[in-house]
Amino acid sequence: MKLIIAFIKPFKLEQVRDSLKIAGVSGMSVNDISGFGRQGGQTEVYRGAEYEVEFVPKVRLEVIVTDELAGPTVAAIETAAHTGEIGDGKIVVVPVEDVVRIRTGERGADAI
Amino acid sequence: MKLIIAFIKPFKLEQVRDSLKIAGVSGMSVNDISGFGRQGGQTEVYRGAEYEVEFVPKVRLEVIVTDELAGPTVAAIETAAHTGEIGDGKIVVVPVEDVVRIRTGERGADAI
Amino acid sequence: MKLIIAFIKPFKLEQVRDSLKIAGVSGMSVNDISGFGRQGGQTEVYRGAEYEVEFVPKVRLEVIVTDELAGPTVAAIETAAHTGEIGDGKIVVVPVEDVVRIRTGERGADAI
Amino acid sequence: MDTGDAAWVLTSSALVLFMTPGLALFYGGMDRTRNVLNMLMMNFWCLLVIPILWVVVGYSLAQSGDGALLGNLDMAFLRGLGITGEDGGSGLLTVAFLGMFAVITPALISGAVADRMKFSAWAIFAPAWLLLVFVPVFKWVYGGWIGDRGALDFAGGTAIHVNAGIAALAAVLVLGRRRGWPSQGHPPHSMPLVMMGTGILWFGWFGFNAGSALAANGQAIQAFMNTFLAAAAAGLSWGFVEKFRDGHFTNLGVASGIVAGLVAITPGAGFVAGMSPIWIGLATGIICCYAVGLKNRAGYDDALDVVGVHFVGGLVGSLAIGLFADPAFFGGEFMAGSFYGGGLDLLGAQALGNAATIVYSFAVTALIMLALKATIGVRVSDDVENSGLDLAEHAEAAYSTGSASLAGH
Amino acid sequence: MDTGDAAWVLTSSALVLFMTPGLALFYGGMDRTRNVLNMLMMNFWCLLVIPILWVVVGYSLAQSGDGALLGNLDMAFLRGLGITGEDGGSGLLTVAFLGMFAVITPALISGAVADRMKFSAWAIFAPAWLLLVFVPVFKWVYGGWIGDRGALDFAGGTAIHVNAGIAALAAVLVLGRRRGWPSQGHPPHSMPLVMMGTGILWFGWFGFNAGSALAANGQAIQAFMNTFLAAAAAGLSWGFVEKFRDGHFTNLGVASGIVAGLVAITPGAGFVAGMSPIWIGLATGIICCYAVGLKNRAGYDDALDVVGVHFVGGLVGSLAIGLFADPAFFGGEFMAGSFYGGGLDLLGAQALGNAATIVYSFAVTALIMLALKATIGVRVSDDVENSGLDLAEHAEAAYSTGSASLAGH
Amino acid sequence: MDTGDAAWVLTSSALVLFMTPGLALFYGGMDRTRNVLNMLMMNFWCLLVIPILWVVVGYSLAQSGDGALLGNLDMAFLRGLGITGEDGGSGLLTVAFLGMFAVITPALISGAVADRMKFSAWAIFAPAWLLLVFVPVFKWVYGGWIGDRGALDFAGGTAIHVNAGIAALAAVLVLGRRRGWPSQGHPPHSMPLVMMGTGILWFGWFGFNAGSALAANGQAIQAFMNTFLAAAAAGLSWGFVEKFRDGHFTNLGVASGIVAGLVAITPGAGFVAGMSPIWIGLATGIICCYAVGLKNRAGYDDALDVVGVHFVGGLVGSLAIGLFADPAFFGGEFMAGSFYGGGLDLLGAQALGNAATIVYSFAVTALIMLALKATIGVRVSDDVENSGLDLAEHAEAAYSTGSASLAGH
Ligand SMILES: Nc1ncnc2c1ncn2[C@@H]1O[C@H](COP(=O)(O)OP(=O)(O)O)[C@@H](O)[C@H]1O
Ligand SMILES: Nc1ncnc2c1ncn2[C@@H]1O[C@H](COP(=O)(O)OP(=O)(O)O)[C@@H](O)[C@H]1O
Ligand SMILES: Nc1ncnc2c1ncn2[C@@H]1O[C@H](COP(=O)(O)OP(=O)(O)O)[C@@H](O)[C@H]1O
Repeated sequence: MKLIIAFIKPFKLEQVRDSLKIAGVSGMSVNDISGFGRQGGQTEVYRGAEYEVEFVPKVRLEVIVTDELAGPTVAAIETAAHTGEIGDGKIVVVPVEDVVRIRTGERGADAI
Repeated sequence: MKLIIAFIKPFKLEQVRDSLKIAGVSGMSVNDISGFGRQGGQTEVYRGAEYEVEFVPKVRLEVIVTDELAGPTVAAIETAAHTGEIGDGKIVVVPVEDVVRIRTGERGADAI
Repeated sequence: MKLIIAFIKPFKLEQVRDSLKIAGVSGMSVNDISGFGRQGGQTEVYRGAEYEVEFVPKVRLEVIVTDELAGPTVAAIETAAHTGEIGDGKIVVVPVEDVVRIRTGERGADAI
Repeated sequence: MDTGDAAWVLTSSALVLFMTPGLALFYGGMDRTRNVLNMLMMNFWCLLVIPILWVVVGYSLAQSGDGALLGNLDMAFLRGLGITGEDGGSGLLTVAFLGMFAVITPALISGAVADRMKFSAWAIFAPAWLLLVFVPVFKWVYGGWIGDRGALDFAGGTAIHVNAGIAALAAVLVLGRRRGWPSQGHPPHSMPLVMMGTGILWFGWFGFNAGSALAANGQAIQAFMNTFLAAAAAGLSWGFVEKFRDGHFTNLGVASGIVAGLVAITPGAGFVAGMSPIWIGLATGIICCYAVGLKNRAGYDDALDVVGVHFVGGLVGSLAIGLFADPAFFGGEFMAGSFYGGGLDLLGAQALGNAATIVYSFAVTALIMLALKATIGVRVSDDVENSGLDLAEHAEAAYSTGSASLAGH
Repeated sequence: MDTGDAAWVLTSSALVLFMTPGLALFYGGMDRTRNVLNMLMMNFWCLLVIPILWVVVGYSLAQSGDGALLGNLDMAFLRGLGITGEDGGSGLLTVAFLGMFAVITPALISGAVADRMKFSAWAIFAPAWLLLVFVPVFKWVYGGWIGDRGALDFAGGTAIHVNAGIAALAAVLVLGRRRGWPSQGHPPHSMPLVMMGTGILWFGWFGFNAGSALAANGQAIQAFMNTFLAAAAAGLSWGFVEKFRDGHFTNLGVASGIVAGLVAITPGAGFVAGMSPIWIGLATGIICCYAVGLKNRAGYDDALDVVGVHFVGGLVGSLAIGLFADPAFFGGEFMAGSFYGGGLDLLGAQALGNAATIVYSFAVTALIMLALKATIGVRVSDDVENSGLDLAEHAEAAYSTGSASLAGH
Repeated sequence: MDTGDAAWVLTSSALVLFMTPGLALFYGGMDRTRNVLNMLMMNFWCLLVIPILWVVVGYSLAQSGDGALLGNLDMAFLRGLGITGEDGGSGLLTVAFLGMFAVITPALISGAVADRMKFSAWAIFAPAWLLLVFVPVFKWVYGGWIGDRGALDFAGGTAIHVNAGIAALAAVLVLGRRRGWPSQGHPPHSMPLVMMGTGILWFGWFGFNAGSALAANGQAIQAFMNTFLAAAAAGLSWGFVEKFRDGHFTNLGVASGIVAGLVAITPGAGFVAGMSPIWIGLATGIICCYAVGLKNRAGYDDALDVVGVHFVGGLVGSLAIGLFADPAFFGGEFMAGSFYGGGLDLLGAQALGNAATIVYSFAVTALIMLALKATIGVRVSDDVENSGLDLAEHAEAAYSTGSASLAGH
């Protein structure tokens, strides 16, 4: 099993969620983060003082998937989150040793 | 060492924290997330328009533990976060290569 | 490749970011978390009732790096986030199987 | 009607209307994120249903006629309240002004029942309580047997704060404690909302108290000054009790003290003068700061301290009139307080009035709550209490700020 | 000028000024986090540019002289408006009071165009609309051909709410829909802000309506009472429609109903009495609650329901005068409504006045928007719409609360 | 006392009271999340301690008697201020009204010392500053040697804004810079709070300025109009300077400009007329927008720009009277400004009054701060500054919204 983590542009979240559903992903966990990268920050100006806010708002997704679904999941995110412009974000694939569904106590692929 | 990530129901956080303390876990990191899964979303209604908010509030826990403590930690979360109803959440076990305590520079199991 | 996760004191974020830039890290993802550990909580008092808030505010960093950069990255965080007082936080190194840059479709080290 | 008096009472009426949203924010800020909207709605509900109830029958039952116990229906549906007659509309204006008080009094109770009461039960409770408790007590105090005995209540210490405060106690005793209380606490979700609510309440309370002179006269001016001083003094003394007892001078303590001081000066605002409001305020801040701790010892779960602030504060203030009332200053015909040569007569009258109010309000409120409990039920399910009332009762969320949480349909 | 009247109109003017920040919060709370400041600024912009425009030429064109269609420039630059003359400054005070109305009227439109309009286009639209639409319609209604036909508009139902509401429709038709509308929704980012805005609006509306008597007299008192009752009734009925239709009694529904009720009672506040405001309010809450659904069927993207609330509410209230106007109560010389023995004449006059306003306002607003579209453009780029207007248009973020987001230079 | 005048001054007093919570929100919104409550408390502290100080000795020292430098204690403890005498309570009402000014003046300074001052030091500073600086300067300006020379200050430009603004400079020079300043910045944690504070301030300022006529007369009306126009004009010009210099029309710029305009029109509100408030406002917005940049060049850390807005705005407005004062319009006996045929006499008197205030206030404020520094200390520890003052100084957190952060005992 894999834990797939993705950092994407916030307004792409809905599209990504829909693609993941189509790809057969049954769940995900999402939160807002501040991203730093090539995209560079935003300049905010308060009372004439410029603030180089180097962090930009991004959304972080975590999806646990079986090994078979890992490829399609990455592909689904990649396609749906793509705009072609700098700052589209990254996908990371991390190995997972075990998964547990708290409700039933199921383990491994059954728990996903 | 393992990194144990759990997605649980928010109101269970205190119980989980207490169980983890009893299990011998010395630290954890927690944040609010939006979860998507079998539980399905909530319907909010604003001026007659229904919003199918597919994400529900969950809490995300991260606990770094030694290999020995991994089993008890998972068990402690499983028991404390369990309600038996859909949406109880998942626990994921991820392998860890190294841990550092910033204050002392200790590495590995000592750092936890 | 490695995913390096660090939990640090909030006011150290800027220093850590600057050190990471110097170390050659090109991106990172950051969010606020609540940390529980040896540091112990804060006591807040509302209308005479003491609340032992056991969680303290921390910042969580995620940095994806190539294997070569893993050491320097850990070192950079360690130095910049260090105050020597309890609660300085932890750094965790997690193995990564693959990384994708959404914009270009690059994989692996090129994607970072 | 004199235009200056009309201008002031119109202004005061608007100020008192503004207090109910202010109270909603004050309470809502103290509440948890997931129950904020339920708290706001309990207050706004009073703003919707009570104005209509008030003009239809409430005011008439509360003020019309000579009954010692209850008014009659002569003024129901605003009958006879015109603007072209001799009074130039002053009767009508009084209905509007007092209507604002009718709105906020049951709203006060909402802070006690927070986090666990079914909204449908509250929806019935608020108007029922208005008719069965507020209206008769109001009549007794203003134009009924309590007032006849010489008891004083300038802007509603007995009729409003003691009344609503003791009702809050009865309500929570029937309702029961929140799950996890008192071992689990939860800090205010937004202190800036609490402080803003406090500011609005103080601002509006000038209308509440100084408007109760029903004229822009000297009594209004002194009531204004008293409102200014007592709030400050009580905020100060509450803050210092916390500083010395708990270690810090807190915003919530100061806010609570200010509100307690406003409550306490309400009954005497038009009867005391000089440094009296400062003494009343200082005493109230200290007493109420300790009084809010009572619930933990006595075991009733008064979520946002309506009993400790409104009941205790109102009672302290009402009894204080027995000490501080100064008819000479006002050129008024009321009894003097003990410190102003008046013996214990006024204090006795105050005690009697409050005692009667306490007994009646407690009993009838408990009956209303028991009736609701036996019929539609008063508590939300444990599930709803765990996950929050906003979503379950109102299908809304107070905040949807993150991108993640925004991802709707 | 009588001091009591002056006191009340001064107070009312301050209250109406306060409504525009209140409206900004009401709209801003409903908006998404990333567009909040743009929404606030569209409202504050009106607070900056219109006061000056109003005293320089606006008031004079809207009120000076005997023209049936437009005023003249005799009072431009406040010419002739002194305080030592016979009127003691009452003319000047009227300019200030009405200036507050001039500020808020275009601000109302901002809710419709939310989330996608270029700020530069809004910056020109607001003053242009004031001069080309608000000013002439204001003149027609107050001292022009519409008023001459006996049509009534106490505090601005036709001149303000119908006018701004239909302009909102024209504006969004030219502007086009938001990306993703209507399939994608987004809940209010902060309901407490919405409820606070509602409280401020209701509070300020007492100045809006009761202040429009321009005196602290009986008519002001009745207007005050009407404002109290109609808002409550409309909040109640809107809430119940949602309860029975959608399943819950919501805060946003109640807030919307209160505002709709305030809108609807505005034109008749000084002409109806008794239980009429309750009937008007109840009807408005129901009608407007259904009216906001129209946009989905008709396909125009009126983001925050300016058409459904202000246009429909204003129209309902204005036509209701034709039924409920009660000159006997006021001792006034205006036509009676059908329910008060007046036949259909007044209703006809009301219909005519509103029809003319609708046609004129819609057409000229559309022309202004089309002219802007053809020149500087009215819409932000897709990119800006996706990432939010606050940063792109104002280089600011509404909230910077986390440590992460705070990490500036 | 005339009822209309009483109504207006009562209303104005309530409005000015409301300004201090408004200021707290204005400042608090600009601050960082971890220091919000400390900022609110510095303001609320003034609301607690100063009312009492004011009636006990402050007012008497500031207004009683004929001294050119200081009042006497004849009116201490409100001695002699009744409501049954000839003045009908107008003396008492004036004490209350001016008490609101006494509260907000030291509160203004809190914005400068944000994020690093020990609360205990502030708790002593505020009342000490009131007695040692505010009271004497107030006496000089209103009934002392500055006023005797013909210098004008309608509602407190010299006595309040220049006074508090220069004191802020002295205070931060003793206090020192925040850690990391100026290289590290932090954007406002909540712009909606800032804008709401701005709305409340503008609303309340009508009481501040128009109430200072102490009557509902023509001068109050003109002061009202001036307050309306100057705020708008200054918000507009500040916004445009930012637009052309920095690229965007920002909410914070507009809010700052509005407040600067309100400050600047304060001294002349009852002495200038016609288009003058617009010119004063436009000039102030431009000058203050540049003035807030001074601190970076000069190296003093005035956190929320009290010097740039209140000192500079107050000074500009006070000197502007020397140009724009128009006694003919008011039928008043004061000197005319240069543009109204008055030569340079008034300008000279204004300059002298402000110069004396600046020297005295700066010196005595510095001495108070130095005395505090030498005794209890004025700065929190570096640790507290890093982790935030709310928790360390008040044991509270401004927001506890997440489940994670809510996990209490
Ligand atoms: N090395 C990294 N480690 C963790 N997160 C990263 C890293 N690089 C980029 N990110 C995340 O991806 C986002 C986009 O990266 P950026 O370099 O701006 O553009 P792109 O993805 O187009 O190369 C960043 O805002 C950050 O959240
Ligand atoms: N595949 C997944 N990847 C990541 N998080 C998941 C996944 N499936 C579920 N979750 C998380 O667990 C929560 C509960 O899952 P859900 O499917 O609703 O119920 P259950 O855990 O009872 O099967 C979700 O809200 C989400 O936060
Ligand atoms: N076992 C753990 N798992 C996950 N996070 C931890 C763990 N232990 C500590 N942390 C994180 O590190 C922070 C600091 O830890 P703490 O024990 O207080 O001090 P120190 O790092 O000096 O030992 C915690 O607040 C928490 O966020």
